[in-house]
Amino acid sequence: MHEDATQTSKTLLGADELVLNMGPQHPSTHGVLRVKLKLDGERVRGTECVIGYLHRGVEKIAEHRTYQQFAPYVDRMDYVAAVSNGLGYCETVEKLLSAEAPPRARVIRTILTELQRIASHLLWLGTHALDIGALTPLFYCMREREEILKIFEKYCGARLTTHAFRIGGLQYEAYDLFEKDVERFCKDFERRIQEYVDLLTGNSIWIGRTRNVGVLSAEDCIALGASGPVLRASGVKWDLRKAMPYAAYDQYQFEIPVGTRGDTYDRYIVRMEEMRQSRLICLQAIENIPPGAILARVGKVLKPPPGEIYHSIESPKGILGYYIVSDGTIQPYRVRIRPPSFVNLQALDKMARGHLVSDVVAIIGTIDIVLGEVDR
Amino acid sequence: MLDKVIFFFFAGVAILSAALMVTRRNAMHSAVFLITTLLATAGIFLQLRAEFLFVAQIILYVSGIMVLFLFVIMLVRLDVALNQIQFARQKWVALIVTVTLAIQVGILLWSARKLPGDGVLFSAAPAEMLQPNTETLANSLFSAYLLPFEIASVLLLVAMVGAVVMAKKRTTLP
Amino acid sequence: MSPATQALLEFLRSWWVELLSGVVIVAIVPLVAGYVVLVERKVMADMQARLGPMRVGPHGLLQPIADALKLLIKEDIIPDNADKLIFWLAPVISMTAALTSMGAIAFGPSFQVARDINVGLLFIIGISSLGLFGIVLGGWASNSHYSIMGAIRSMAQLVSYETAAGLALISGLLLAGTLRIHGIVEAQEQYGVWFIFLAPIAFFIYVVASIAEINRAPFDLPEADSELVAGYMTEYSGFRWSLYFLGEYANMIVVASVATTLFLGGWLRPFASVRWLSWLDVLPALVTQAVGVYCLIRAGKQPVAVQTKFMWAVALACFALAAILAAPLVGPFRWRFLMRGLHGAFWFLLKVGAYIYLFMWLRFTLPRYRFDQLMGLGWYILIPLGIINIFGVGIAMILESEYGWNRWLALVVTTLVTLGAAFFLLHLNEKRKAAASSAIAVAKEAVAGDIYAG
Amino acid sequence: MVDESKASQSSDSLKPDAAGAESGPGTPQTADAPGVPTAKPVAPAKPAATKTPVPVQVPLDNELSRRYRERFGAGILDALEDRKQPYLVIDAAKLAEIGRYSRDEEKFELLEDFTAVDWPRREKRFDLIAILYSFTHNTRLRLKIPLAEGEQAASLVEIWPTANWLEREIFDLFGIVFAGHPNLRRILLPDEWQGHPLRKDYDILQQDTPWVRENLGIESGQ
Repeated sequence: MHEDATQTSKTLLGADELVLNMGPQHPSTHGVLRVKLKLDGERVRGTECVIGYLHRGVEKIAEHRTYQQFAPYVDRMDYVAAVSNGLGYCETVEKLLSAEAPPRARVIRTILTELQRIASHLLWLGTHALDIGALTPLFYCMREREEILKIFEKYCGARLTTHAFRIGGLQYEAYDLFEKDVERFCKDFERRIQEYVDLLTGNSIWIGRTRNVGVLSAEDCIALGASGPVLRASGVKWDLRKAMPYAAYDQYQFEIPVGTRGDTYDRYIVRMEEMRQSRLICLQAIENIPPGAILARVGKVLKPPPGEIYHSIESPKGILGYYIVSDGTIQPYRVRIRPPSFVNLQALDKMARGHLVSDVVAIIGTIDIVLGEVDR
Repeated sequence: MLDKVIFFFFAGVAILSAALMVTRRNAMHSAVFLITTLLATAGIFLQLRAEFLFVAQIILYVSGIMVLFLFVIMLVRLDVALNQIQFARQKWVALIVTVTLAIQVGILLWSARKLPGDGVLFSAAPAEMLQPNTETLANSLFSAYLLPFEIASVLLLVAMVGAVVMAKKRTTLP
Repeated sequence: MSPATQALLEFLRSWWVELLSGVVIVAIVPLVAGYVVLVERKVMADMQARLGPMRVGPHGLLQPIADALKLLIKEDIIPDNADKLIFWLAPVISMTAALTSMGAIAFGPSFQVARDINVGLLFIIGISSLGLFGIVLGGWASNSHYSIMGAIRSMAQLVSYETAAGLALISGLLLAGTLRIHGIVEAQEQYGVWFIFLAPIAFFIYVVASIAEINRAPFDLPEADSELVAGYMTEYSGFRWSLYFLGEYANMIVVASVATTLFLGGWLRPFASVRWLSWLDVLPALVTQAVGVYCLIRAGKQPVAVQTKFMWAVALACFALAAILAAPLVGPFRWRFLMRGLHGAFWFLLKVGAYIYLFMWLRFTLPRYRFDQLMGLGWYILIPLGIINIFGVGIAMILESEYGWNRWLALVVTTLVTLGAAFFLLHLNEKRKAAASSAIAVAKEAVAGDIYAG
Repeated sequence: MVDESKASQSSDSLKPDAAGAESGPGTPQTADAPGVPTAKPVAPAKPAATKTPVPVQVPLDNELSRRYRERFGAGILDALEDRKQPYLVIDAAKLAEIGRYSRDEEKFELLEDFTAVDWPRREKRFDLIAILYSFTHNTRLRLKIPLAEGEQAASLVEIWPTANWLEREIFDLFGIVFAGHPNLRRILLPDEWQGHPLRKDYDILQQDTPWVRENLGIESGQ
C-alpha cells in the first residue's frame, strides 16, 4: 500500500525510476517544502512530502502564554493572511468566553479579512503564474497587494503580521479615510483584475498547462479533507462564510464560485471569482459601518471558564480551525490549530501522480500552501 | 606549406582523439573525443575547400548523430559498462584489419607519390571565384549518382520505419 | 626567410581582416551581450510596472559592467562528484560555438564580420548548433538530477526545433537560390520585397523554432527555473555560468541576424526599391538625434553630478552618430558606399533589435510550455507544416517560372493552402491531446491503490 | 509572565466521565514525571475565576446522541454539550466502528480535525479529539476518545483518508500509536527525534540535544 519513495534505486538514470529531490531549497516549493518525487522519465510515479522545516511549536508555545499574548503568534502561521488567522483566533477565544465583539468591530473585521483574502489570493496568483512561467502577473499582483498592505499599515501600523484584532473586538478605531481607501481600492480592482484575465484566462498555453492537471473529484476532496478553493473547484458549493456565518458575513450578499472539473484551471477560475466576490463584500460593508464601541468588555485578565471550544473560519486557504481547551486559568491548556494548508497538502500525492515534473510545480502552486502554516 | 600545416594539424588531432576515444573507459569521454575526431575531419574538408562537406559533416555527424549518441549514453547505466572487459576477444581480428588498412593507405600514397595535404595548392581565392561546391555536389548527386543516392534514401527510410515500428510497441503509458 | 615564415606572412597578408574580426568578436560581443541583458531587464521592468536597474550609472547604464565584475570575482565552485574535465569544457564549447557562428554574419554590405563564404547560412546554423554540446555535456558533467534532466530536455528540444528551423530556412533559401549572405540580401533587393511577405509561414515557423533553439521563454524548459532550478546550469556559478549566459545572448543575436538576413531584408531600408520613399533615409540620423535629445533632457534630472556628466557623454555620442549617419545625405559626402555601409548597418541592427524585442515581449507575456506540449508543437505542427510549406513555395516557384503565373497569385494560393493545412494539423493536435489526457486518467486509475501513501 | 497558575479545581465539570484519579486538568507535570526537570515552580492551586462560572458543560440529550447510544450502548461513555457544541465521549475500542457509522449513517463526511490533549494526571492520560463535520446537515460533532499511556488507537485512515497526516502529527507530538496506519512516522519533527513535545511533561525549553548537536552542528538550539 504505502510506497516509500526513498527505497528506489539510487543510480543516476539507469534504473527505471529516478528519485528527484525537490526542495527544501527549490524556487517553486513556496518555502521549505521538500517533495521527493519518484519519477519514470519525467512522469511522476509517487511523491512524498517532507515537512517540518519551519516547525516552531506554536501549539506548545500557546500553552505557555496568556490568551492575549498568544494572539500575535497566530499571525506567523499563514503569514500571507495574518488577518484571517487573527480573526479565527480572536473569535474562538471570544466564544470560549461566551463573549461577542460589538457590531462595528465585526464589520471592520469583515472588511479587513476580505481585503486579506484578496491579498492572499493575489500573492497566490502571482506565484502560481510564476511557477508556470508567466513572469509578469507577479508584479501586477504585487502592485495591487501593495494597496491592501497600505490600508493595513494605515489601520494598525503593520503590513504583514498585523495583529489587527483583539480578543473582544478591535484595539484601533478605523482611521478617518478608511472607507475612502477601501472604496478606491475596490473601484480600481475591478479594472486590475481584468488585466490578469487578459494575461492568463484565455491564454492557450496557460489553459494547456492547467486544464486536466491535478484533478480532484469532490469525493476525493472530502475524503482527503481538502477545503477552501480546492474543494469548491471540485464542484462542492460550500463555504464556511455561508454555512456557519461568523463575523458579519450574514449581512452581505455574495456568491460562492464553484468549478466543475476540479482541475488546476478551475481552481484558478474559482480564486479569481473569489477575489471579485470579496471585493463586492468590501463594497457592501463600507456602505454601512455601524457606529458604536469597538471592544467588548472582556476584562484585562482573561480567564475563560473551564471547557473547550472549536471554531473555524474560511481562511483564504480553506478551513482554519482552532480548538482551545481552557482550564480556567489565564493560559490556554491546549490550543490546537487546524491548518488548511497542512491538510490540503495531503492531496498533492493524489493530484500529482501520472503527471509530469512541470505539473508538480503547477499543482503545488494550485494547492496554495504556506509553509509557516503547514509546519506551524 | 600552410595547407600542409593545417592538414597535419587536423589529421593529428583526428588520429589522437580517435585513439583516445577507443581507450577511454568513460563512455562520455569517448563520445567527446569522437566529436573531436569528427570536427577535425571537418577541418580537413575545409582545408580541401569543400565548404559544403565541411558544414554537412558538422550538421549531420557532429550535431545530429553525436547528439543521439549522447542521448543514449545518458540513458544507459554507465557503471555497468565500466565493470565490463573493454577489449573483447576481437584483438586479433582488429590487428589484421588495421594492418590491412595501413598497407592499403601506404600503397595509395606510394602510387600517388604525393604526401597528404599536397593535393591543393595554397591560394586565397575569394569565394566568388571558387566554383560553388553546393551546386557541384547537388549536380553530381542528382545526375551521375542518382541511383545510389535514391537507394540510400530508400534504405534510410526503411530503417526509419523499422525504428518507429520497434519503438511504437513500448510506448504504452505506465 | 624560411618557407614557414613566408607562408605565415602570406597567410597574415591575406587573412588579417578575418583575424582582426575574430578578435573584435571576442572583445565586443560580451559587451554587447551584457547590454542586451540590460535592455532586457529594462524592457521587462517596463512591462511589469517598475523601473529595473537604476543604481549603477544613470538609468542603470553601467549595470552590465558591474554584473560582469561581480561574476568574475565570484567563487568558482566545482561540485565534488562532477566530471572535472567536461565540467570545465562545457561552457567554453557553448560560448565558442556562439561566437564562431557570428563570423559569417554580415551586419551590412560593408560590415561582413569574416569572409562571405558561399555556404554562409549553413555555416552559421551548423556552428551554432554545436553549442548544444555545451549544454548537454555541462548538464551531464554536473552529476545532478536537475542538470541532467535539463540536458536531456535541451537535447530533445534542440534536435526537434533545429529540424523545424531548418525547414523554415529552406523555403526562404528556395526563393534566394543561394546560401551566401550577400546573395540572399541581394536576391531580396531584386525581388523588391522581403521574403517575410513571400513566405510568411516560413517566417512564423522560424520565429517559433528560433525561440526554442536558444532556450528562451516560453520554450525555456532546459533551464525552467521554477521546475529544474536552473536546468543544466544548476551547478554552475561565477564565470563559468557567465560563459553560458554569454553564449545564450550571443546565440540570440545570431538567430536574430539570420532571421533578419533571410526574411527581413537584411540591411535593406524598408521599401528599398520605392523611389518616392527615399526620404526614409533621413530616419537613422533623426532617430539617433532624438535619443541624444532625450538624454540631454534627462541629464538635468540626474541625482548625482557624475551621472549628469555621463548622460552628457551619451548624448554627445548620439549626436556624433547622428552626424555620421546624416553625412552621406548631404553635400560632399554623398558617396554610395558610405550610404550603403552606414545606413545598411543601422537598418540591420534595428531589425535585429526589433526581433530580439519580440523575443523579450513573448518571454514576459507567455507562460512556459510543458515538455510534452513542446514536443507536440514541434513534431505534430511545426515540422509537418515546414515540409508542406516547402512544397508550397516550391510549387509557387514552378507555377511562376514554368506556367507564367503571377508571382503574387501563386504565392497567395500556396500560402492559403498551407494555412489550411496548418489548421488541419492544429485540429489533429487537439484530438491527440484529448487522447493523451484520458491516458493520464487511465494511468491515475492504475495507481489508485496507493493514493494515500506519503 | 506567570505560567504556574495551571493548577485548577475545575475538573469535574469539564470531564465528568474521566476516572476519579483526576484532580484537575493540566496539573503541573512534576506529579506524573518526577524525573523531568521543569522550568517553572509549581504554584499552589488558586481560584481560577473570580466570578462563579456558569456551568458550560451540560449533558447532551438529543436525537443524535440517542441514536448513538442506541447503536453502541456502552461504547458511548458520555454525551455532553459545551458552549452549545456537542461531543461524545467514546470507548477507544469502538473508535473504528463508530467512525464508520458516523461517516456512512450519520453523514459526517468530513473529518475536519483530529488531535489530542494530554491530561497527565488522569488514569487515561490522553484524549483523542476528532472533529467531524457533516455537509449534509451542516453540523459538527466532536468525538472524544480517552486513551491510556501506551494504549493504541485504531487508525481512521481507512474511513477518512485525511486522518493520515493528522494521525502522524499526533504520533509525532504525543506519541500515540495508531494501529493500522499505513505510514506511521514522524511528520513535523525529524525522524530520529526523541520525545514528544506536546506532552505536558515535555518542557517548553526541552529539546533533543544530542540530535541537535549531531545534525545541526551546534551546541543547543536556544
